Amino acid sequence: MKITAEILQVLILILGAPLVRGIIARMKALLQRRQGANIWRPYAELFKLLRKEDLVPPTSSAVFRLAPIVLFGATACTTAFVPLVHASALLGSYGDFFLLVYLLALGRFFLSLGALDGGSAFGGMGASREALVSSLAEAPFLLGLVALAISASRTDLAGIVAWTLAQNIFNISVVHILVLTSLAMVALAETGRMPVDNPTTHLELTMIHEGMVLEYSGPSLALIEWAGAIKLHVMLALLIALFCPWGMASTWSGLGITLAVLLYCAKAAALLILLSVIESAVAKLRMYLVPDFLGVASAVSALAVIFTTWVKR
Amino acid sequence: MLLLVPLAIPVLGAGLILCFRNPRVATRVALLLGALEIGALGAVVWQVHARGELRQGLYLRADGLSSFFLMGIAFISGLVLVYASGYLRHMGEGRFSSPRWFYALVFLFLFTMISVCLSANLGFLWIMMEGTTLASALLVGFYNTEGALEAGWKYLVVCTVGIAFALFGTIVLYLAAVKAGMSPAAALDWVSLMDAAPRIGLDPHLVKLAFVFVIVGYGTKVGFVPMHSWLPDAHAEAPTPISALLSAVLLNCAMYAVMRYDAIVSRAVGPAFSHTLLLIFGVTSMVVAGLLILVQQNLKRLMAYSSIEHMGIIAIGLGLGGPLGLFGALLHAFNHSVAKSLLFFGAGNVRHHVHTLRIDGIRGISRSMPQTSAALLVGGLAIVGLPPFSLFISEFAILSEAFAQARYLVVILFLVVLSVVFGGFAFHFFRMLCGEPDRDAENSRLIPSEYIAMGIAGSCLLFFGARIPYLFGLLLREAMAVLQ
Amino acid sequence: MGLVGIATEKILSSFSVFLFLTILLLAVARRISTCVLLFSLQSAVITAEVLATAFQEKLVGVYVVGLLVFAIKVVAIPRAFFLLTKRLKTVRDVKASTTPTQSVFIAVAMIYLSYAAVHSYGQAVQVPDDALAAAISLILTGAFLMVSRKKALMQMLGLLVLENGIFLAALITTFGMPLVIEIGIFFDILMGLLLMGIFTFRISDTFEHLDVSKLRRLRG
Amino acid sequence: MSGVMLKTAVYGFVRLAFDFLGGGPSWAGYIVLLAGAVSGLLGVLYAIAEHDLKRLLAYHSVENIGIIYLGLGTSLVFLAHHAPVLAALALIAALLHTFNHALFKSLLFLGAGAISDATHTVDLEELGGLQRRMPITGTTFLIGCCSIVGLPLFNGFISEWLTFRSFLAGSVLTNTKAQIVLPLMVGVLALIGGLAAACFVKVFGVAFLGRSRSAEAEHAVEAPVSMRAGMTMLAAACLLIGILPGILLHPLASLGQVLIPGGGVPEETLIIARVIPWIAAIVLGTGAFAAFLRGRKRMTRTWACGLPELSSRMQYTSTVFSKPIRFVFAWVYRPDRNVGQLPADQPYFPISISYRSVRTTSYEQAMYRPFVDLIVSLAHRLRRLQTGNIQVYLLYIFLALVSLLTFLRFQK
Repeated sequence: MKITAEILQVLILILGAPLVRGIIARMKALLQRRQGANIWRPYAELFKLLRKEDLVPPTSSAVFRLAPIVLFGATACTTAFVPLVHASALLGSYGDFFLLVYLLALGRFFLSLGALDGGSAFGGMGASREALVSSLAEAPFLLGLVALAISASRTDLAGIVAWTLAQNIFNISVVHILVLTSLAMVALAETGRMPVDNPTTHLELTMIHEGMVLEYSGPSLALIEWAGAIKLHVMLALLIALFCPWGMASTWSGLGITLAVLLYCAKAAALLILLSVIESAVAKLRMYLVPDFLGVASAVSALAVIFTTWVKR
Repeated sequence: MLLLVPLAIPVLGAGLILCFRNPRVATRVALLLGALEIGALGAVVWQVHARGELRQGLYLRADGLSSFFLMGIAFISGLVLVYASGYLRHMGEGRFSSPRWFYALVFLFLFTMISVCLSANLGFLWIMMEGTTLASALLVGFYNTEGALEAGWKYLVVCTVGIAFALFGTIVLYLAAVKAGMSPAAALDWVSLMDAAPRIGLDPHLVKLAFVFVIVGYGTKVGFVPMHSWLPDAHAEAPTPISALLSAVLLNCAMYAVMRYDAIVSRAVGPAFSHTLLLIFGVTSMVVAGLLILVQQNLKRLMAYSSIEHMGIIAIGLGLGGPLGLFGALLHAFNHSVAKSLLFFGAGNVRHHVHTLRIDGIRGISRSMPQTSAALLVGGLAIVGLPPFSLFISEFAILSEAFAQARYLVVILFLVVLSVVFGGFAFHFFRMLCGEPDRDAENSRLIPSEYIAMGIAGSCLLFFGARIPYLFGLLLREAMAVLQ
Repeated sequence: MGLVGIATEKILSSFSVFLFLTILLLAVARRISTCVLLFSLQSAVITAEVLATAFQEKLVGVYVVGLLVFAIKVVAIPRAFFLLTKRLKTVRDVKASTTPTQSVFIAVAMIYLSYAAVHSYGQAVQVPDDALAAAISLILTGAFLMVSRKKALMQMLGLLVLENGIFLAALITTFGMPLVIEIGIFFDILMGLLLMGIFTFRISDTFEHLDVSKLRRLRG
Repeated sequence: MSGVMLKTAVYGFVRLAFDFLGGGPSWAGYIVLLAGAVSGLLGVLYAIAEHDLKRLLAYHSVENIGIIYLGLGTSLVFLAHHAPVLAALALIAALLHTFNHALFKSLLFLGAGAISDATHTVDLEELGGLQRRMPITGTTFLIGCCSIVGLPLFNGFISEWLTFRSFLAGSVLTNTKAQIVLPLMVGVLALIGGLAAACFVKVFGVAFLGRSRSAEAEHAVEAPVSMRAGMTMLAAACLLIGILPGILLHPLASLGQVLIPGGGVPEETLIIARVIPWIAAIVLGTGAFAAFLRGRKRMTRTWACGLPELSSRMQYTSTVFSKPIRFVFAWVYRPDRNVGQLPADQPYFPISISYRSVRTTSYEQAMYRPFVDLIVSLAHRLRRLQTGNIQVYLLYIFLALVSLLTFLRFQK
């Protein structure tokens, strides 16, 4: 039962990822007083892309085709770390957050290479900007998780979640508030959402992620889009698991897990609504204000780490 | 009687060599005598090891400390004689400047240095120490060029003045001993002085006064800053084998004298006073010489300053005291002499083939003279104290003793100077070894004697860095036992 | 106590004055030959003190030392110096870097310093103040001559004066070291002077002067 | 050379710190940590700004020695606070990183050598598109890049992960300073890692991918067999350690036990050895699945926004790529920029514009230069003391004597 539940978590994260995108798109449309597309549309798009042929620039090398595969593999692998319906995960007891963050980095590294391999100006532009954002985002990401790990005295994500579960909701310390703030900021940056990056733009002055994938088409683009969606979903699930895990199944009974899945869906929906509101309400930051944004996140994370020494014991 | 043999061989040998006008024969005889001398010294060392002490009359005695230094003398002088046998092929025949005169003076020089280590009496020690100056002054001025004469004169005058102060210090110590009731014969004998020092109540003022004069006096010969001024001149202008002997043996002998006095004074008035002075001189020498290394333009002067720096290191080891400091100081004395001989041998080869010792005139010798460059590189890496060479171990021992005693100022200065010296050596050696040779340098071929001398020295450095041979360790421990 | 006894007393107690006198004269002397003469005189005074000590303490070894001092320092060395100056044909001037007035003042200051030093150590040693002060001021003067006189010969002479001081100090504090050691020391000094002589010859051959302050090729 | 030299330095340091001194006070550990952090950050920042491949790699050596020193410093701190197991963990991390660094840095330098042989330049601005010309060199170089960046499945990650974990373990100490400082180092190392990733995206992307920027790069030929064999072996070693770290961690753990008594085998080494193969399996599995999903490919020219043809001059160059990061960290680089325009009096119709940006290597200027200048000027001043005048020398001796006598006088 345990293994089934854990595989279920992975499947939810991977297969549910496009839905997350669909929901956000729909929510934003509603907020903008538009009808908006069906929330299942991303699935249709994926299928459409997967059935097309792959267009490859003649000047590119094997890396161009390899990059989406590695990106997808690495991103999919991170889903095995995140507890969703129960405080455990496929690689829960071993896989710690350093691995998670670095697996994301692995994917990003290859995606950037693929972008450069396209040989056009846009790919380089996107890769260069992505390099800036991601290199600055890694520190607050890890520091925030470190603060949580110290509070929980555990290093694996499942353990941290289990510890949080055991706490009363009103016992949550200032550390959690700080970390929540910084991780939310990091999540926005990592997944390329507003105000760091605008996922819907194709204006060369502003695009980051879109610049990188501009040369991709067909199945490769599908993999990239899917991986992006999975990443977004993982970050969402991570935020939920770390800061609002209550309601997760405590046993392996089918009922408990079903309930937990439903509860997760509710929490995710709430978070998605919040995200849509944020995306609609804020303007994109100027490129060179992004380091300040992430600097604030780093400072908050560092503060959280320092606070752990007072809160603990 | 055994003690007389190593003293008799060089004196008689010096006379013998002068009888042979043919340079090749003189060289052969010198090598033979050198081998005999090394054998005699080996026998002495072995007997001391077996019996603990050897004595001969009132004035000669050998114990663990002497035999440790005698071993160093034997090793280095052997290397130097081998190297010199090839080196002198470039030397012409002139009045007082022919190979036979060279060897005769070298043996006299050796005689005085061996006597220093074998003397039982502080007065005799002084006489022989002055003898080293006299015997080597002519060697320093051997080439009879303007520079050599200038260096020789300065060497002679500065060292004689310095050592006159040591005589005064000896007299003051003698006075203190006599006043405390020792017989005139015993009052200069350092074993009886060391035995008596804690008991009979030597006047502490006089003892301290004596040590001040002695450390200034013998410190002049050791090359402590600010009495070091003769050292770079003499090392740079002397024939290269002599530079090696001066740096590797003479300085150690002077240090040996300082050690003896330090041991006596430490017993009489406690170690704080003499150790403080040693530390002051050691650190000053290290810092000043280390800085001066950076701005040298002459290869041999560079090495001379490096010798001053290393004497400073040894003095710091002595000044720190403690088993580790003492161990480091003694080991470093030996290691430094090996490394410095190797470097001087390399410098000698460079001089012969590039015809200059100016560092900016030496370019790209790694192409034109690869073996010599290898020797210089090994010597350079060793002398700056990099692992896996033996100097690393001894510097390390001294440094860890300083750490253990929480003398952080010494530690910091030590480390800073080491890195400055490293920078200096790297800078100079890089410029010499790399780059294009200026013109088509002569095709340099090493002759076997040079190979042998440099090879032995280099492998010794590496070998001692890996592990200290058992027998050597035993001798080292016996030497330490004498001082503690 | 006969006449000789009284003489020894007198010598030991008051001959130091002569030593001070030679010091002052050495400071103002302009010619090398005068300096050598003064050194010879100084050594003669010291010989007298040695012999007096030997008589007083009845030490045979010290007599021998006294004779050696006389033979070497009063006769042999000055003689050698005269020969040297003749052979070298150098200018006879000492070439001081201080004026005579300055030199005298410095010499007086040194004598004062010696007395000051003796006062801080005199009690410990229990010897006549004057003699010890004279010994120390000889050492200082020797040093001063070496630093301030530019001629190679004068440096040798300064060294000898310095050595005289050390010798005198040893004599009055400890009645000299054991004989063998004393002889060894004399031998060393002789050899040292011989070597310095050789060097002065070579220097004057090569450089055609004897001004050591001009030997400044090696520096830095 | 770089790898071996650094190994010697680290060897010396380890001998010093652990063998001889047996740890030492905790402030020593903090100093080492600080040194590691500073050299790591500066190394990687200077590397990013560099477009000479060999110099860039050399700066990365500085960065990596910084990472190693972070591990060593942590180990010293643990040792000072009597936590031998954790000290062993950090030490193992540092040692492993030393070893790894030797591997991947040799690989990268070999690659740089191959590039230099093939194109006669190591200037990134002249390269490009080499992956198609030199596939073996490119692939192995890519593995080297991934390793040095510390991506999972490559060996650099293992040691960085261990270092991260030892920082994190700092929180269990009872000392507040260590509790704060060590976990914060996670941020430093993460920043270093992120910047390194950015840097090697640039290196590989600009040198091997896209279009060739010069004729030499256009006609480059693959490196000779011997070189390829060497690079392949090194790359294989990087991958092997990256995927099966256990083979190296077990011997290292026993070495740690020798250096730190009571160290034992930290459980983290066991964890990473067990989990990494699983990760590799999953990544490869999903990657294979993804590759299976994908169908035919077709070569087609990239749309050039209506222009007739894309040219290599439109690509991002190395300098432009690093521009954002250089902009953000301008306070580190202190660039000296000047823009020249011809003719100067007609700003709107320039004939030519020249742009020059020089990084005035600020850490050399700010940290080393004054120090070196001070030392050298001191040395020159000291040199003047050696006047050559023997009378002055004698005076020195007398002065030394007099000052010692004065010292003696006032000593009691």
